[in-house]
Amino acid sequence: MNGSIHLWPEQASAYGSEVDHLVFAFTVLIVILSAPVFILIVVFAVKYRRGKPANRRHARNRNVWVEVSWSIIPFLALIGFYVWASDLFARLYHPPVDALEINVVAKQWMWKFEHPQGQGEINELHVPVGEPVKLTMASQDVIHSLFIPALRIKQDVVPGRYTGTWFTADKPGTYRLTCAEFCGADHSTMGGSFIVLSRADYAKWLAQSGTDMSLAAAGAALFRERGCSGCHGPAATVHAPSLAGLYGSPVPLQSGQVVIADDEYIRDSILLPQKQIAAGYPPIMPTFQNVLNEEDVLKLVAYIKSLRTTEATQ
Amino acid sequence: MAETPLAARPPYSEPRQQHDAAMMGMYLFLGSEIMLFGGIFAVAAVIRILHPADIVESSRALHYLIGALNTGVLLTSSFFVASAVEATKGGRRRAGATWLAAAAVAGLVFLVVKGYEYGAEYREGLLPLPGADTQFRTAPQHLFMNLYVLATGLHAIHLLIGIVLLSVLAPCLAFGKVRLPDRGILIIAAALYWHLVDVIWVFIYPVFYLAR
Amino acid sequence: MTDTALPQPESSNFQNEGLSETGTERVSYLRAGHSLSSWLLTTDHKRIAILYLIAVTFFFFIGGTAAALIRLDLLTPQGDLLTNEGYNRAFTIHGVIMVWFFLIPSIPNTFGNFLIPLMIGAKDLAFPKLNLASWYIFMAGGLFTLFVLIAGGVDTGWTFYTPLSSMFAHGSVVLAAVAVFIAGFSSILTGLNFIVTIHKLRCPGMTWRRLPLFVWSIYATSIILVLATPVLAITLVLIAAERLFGLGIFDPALGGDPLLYQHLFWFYSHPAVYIMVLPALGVASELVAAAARKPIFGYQFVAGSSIAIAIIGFLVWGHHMFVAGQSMYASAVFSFLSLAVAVPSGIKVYNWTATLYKGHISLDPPFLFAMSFIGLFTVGGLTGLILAMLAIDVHVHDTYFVVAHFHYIMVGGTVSAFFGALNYWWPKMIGRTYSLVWGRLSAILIFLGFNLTFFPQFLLGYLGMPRRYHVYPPEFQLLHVFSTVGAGLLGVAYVMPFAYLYYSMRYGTPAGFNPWGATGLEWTVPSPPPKHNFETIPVVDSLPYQYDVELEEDHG
Amino acid sequence: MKLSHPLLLVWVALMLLLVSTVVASQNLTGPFSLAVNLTIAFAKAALIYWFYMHLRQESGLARLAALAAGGWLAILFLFLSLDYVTR
Repeated sequence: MNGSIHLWPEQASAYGSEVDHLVFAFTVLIVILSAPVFILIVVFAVKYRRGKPANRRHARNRNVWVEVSWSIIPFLALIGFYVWASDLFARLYHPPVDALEINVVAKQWMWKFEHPQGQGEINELHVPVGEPVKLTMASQDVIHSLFIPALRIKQDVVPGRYTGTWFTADKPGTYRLTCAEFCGADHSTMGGSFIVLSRADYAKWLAQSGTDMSLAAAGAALFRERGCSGCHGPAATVHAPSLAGLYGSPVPLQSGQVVIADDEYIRDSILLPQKQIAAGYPPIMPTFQNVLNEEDVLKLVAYIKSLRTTEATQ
Repeated sequence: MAETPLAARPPYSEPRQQHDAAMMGMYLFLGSEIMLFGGIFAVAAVIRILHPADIVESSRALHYLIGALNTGVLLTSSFFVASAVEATKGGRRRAGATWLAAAAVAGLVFLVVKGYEYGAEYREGLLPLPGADTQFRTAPQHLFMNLYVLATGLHAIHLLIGIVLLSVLAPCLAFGKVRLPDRGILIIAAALYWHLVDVIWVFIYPVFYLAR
Repeated sequence: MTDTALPQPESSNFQNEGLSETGTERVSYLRAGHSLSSWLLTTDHKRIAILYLIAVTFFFFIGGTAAALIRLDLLTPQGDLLTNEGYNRAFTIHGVIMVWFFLIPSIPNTFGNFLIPLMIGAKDLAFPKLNLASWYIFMAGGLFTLFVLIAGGVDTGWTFYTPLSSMFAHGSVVLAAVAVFIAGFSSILTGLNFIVTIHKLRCPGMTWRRLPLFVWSIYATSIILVLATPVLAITLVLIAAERLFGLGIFDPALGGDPLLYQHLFWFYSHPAVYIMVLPALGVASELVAAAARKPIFGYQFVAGSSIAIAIIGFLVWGHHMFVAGQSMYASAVFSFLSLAVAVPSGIKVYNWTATLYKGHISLDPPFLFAMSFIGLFTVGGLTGLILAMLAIDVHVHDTYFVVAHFHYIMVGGTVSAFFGALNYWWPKMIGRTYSLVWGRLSAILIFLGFNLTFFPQFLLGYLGMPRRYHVYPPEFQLLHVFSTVGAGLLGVAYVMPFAYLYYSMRYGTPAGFNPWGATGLEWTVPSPPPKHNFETIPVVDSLPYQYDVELEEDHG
Repeated sequence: MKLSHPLLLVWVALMLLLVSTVVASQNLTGPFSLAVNLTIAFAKAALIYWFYMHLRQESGLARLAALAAGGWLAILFLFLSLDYVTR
């Protein structure tokens, strides 16, 4: 048995400490709200115990104003905390644009992480300290949930779409990383380490974990291999939209809507091509549902994203 | 006491109370049926939000005129059943039984037409049966047809129960097995069930056949 | 028959009434037939209540055995007792049995069945045969479920999340879905029966403002039973169909959405939490008034809050999905509405506390259970608020914090209220008194054992121990050991009431009409009540809980 | 077999609604078509409930019991679409 007893989890980000502050403050509120109940029950049970003489003359058995006030006042206090908590929460949905993008693929029962330059790792996630990191997550089978207690963040990884979260770790060290959504027989073993390195160490680690090519380059290879370039390439005869500069730009759809081409849009266009048909193009693209796995799709997305930057520099 | 026609059974003290309780119980039961089908409609709503174009394309492939015919048949059967209740309330056993039988026949007509429609859909490759040649190109279109079969199938099961119910009650009513007026509640309750099955179809029809 | 001689020399009132049988000899419902068929074919709501009591007790111990297995296994970080698969099956058995076959039917189907006609002055429920039928459906569903869970094995957890359940799990998911589906019908029929009974069979003078608060809470519960359970039924049908035929509704590769399952499931299962706890709140209201010998403070607010909880309970299911990939805006709305549930719950707790003020407080077993209920329910409710806070939920979601929270509500709340009700109405049901000393002892032990079991789990959860973990990091072991020790104590304490109550059936002294000196129509009939409850239908002419109190002059 | 006129009138109205929903669906598209067709479905359901299912004669209480499910279903649809539309 491990002798030391921990009562508070380690904490490795500014966001995490803000969550802790919220928890502390909120705990104070609920103690204030509940202490009278606990204390008074005991006091009354002693003071007015049956058979014990006491002054029991009291007012009528209802008082609307008292009742309204003890329902409304705690609620108003709660609303303040609601705003605080929701504001913190909303931040998780707005990663900084310059964040380091790491792809996560979950499958029964392992985590795969892919860094932009192509370094992949399993059940370990190395990140640089002080730099925002954005995770784009996909699941190969069931719902998983990436949980890093030291960062106080958790996000389910849902098959069929991308979910994401982001963080800035500010304390080098090794922390726990686990799956929090029940995912089958070996759910409890699906975890590993979350390792925060200094920038220099991170660069060293990247260099050590040598790789043939970056994600975008791997995507480009797939793009040719799987025949995407036959239609979407510059020399194609088929009437298919060009993908250069697509990422992040608005796409008018056949239905009249306009959507922004984000990761999710590109993913759906590959796997469920009929879902959102670009205006002016016939719906002839076949689905790649059974051909590509989530890692392949993420590579293709990385490649199409990289076309944005090449476009911009030209 | 028990011999008088309008006696309340325990735990009731008066017939009106017993009647009201039965009606209320029946309405609540029907409410639970609405929630049951509500789950399917919720799924239909969600896949429509997720894949609007696919759903419209699948829906266009359905035989909306056969659907319209069947809607007409069911609405007419509802009229028959309502007339049966009216006749029963007036103590006219033969008329009531005839209306009930007519409604049951209309229900059968619905099922026959539906069966014919399923057959036509099978031949056209619309039904998502294993091994069937499917004419749909995308997964969501398939999904829509799956849901269509589930919804119409569940509805058909409900209708079948209704047909059995009416077929049993009609002779009972005709030959005096149902004591009037106090046991007339049986006819009223069965009629309520029938109407509800009808109402559910009234929503199935536009949601599945008329998505445009 | 109310006994209002105050103050009492002893806190126990058991000796008061003795064998006061009035005038005509009427056969009690227990003696109205002794054959097995007189029980199995009965339409008497009281006998059906006893049948339910036996059934839910059976399921309680089955679910409890699974819980014991889980706690023993978690003594060591490597989980040496069970395999991963075995552990998953154990917590699935625990969850499914406890939720659908103990918590949901426990108070409504036993005490609701027994007490509602007595409390509103009726001879029986509105549809007695339907009532018996729903017991059989319940038993069929329950035994089938038990068979499937033990013989077939299901390892999805009681939540059956897709696509794990629909595509990946190996166990008998389809059969389990069918079994729970069957049991659902029992819920619907029981709820329907209660609603109609409460509307149509109240005795003359029993207006809505004179209804006992227990009846109000069962009414609110029944609304949820009738309107939410069918959604569970169709969801289970979809799961089974998905697994058998691959419909694709929850399969993203076929255009479906796994989160849709969670929406449909929690649309039922969150209100189901209120199915489990609302009856307990009703029991607590009855017990607090009887304990203090005072009218409930703010009757209207307490009654209205039950209805408010039932309605708002339907608007908050999305708080189970804050990290599931639900829209951020939906999460914000659900979070806000979840806070709103705190208002009616808070009203109840504060009003109970105010009821105790200047009362004549008895510390007999049922009242000890009631007070521990208030404490544990308060902790459970307030930690629920912590979970409703978006940013905090992101951290503690799916951890032991959640496990601790809902056990405070379900076990600390509902099970305490169940034992409170059992101790309070036992003399009425069986007509015998039991040992107050043993009763007090078990109430105290349950309270202590419970807190020792579940309080450490709050800490574990915030530390980051995910739920449904068979193998866990060694640094969490100490808190797990505390929890297991507490569970052992709790297990022993849970057996005690059944032992002394069983003993009382043989050796207890006759209870008399009204051993606690309480108000309410159920205490005006003999214990145990005769077959048709009331010789003549009573007429009510006053508000409930009219205990003698010393009022100050009303200044207006 | 004497025809009861109010019931017959309701039947005629239902048939007219059926024709109009078919016509509408062939001429409208998109959300507007859905809205019109659902409105017509609700109108039909209302006629059946009000006349055929005796809500006209029942007390307010029974009406509430009959319609409660509709209200609860509206909750389900409202919050479901809240999630899916804003996701």
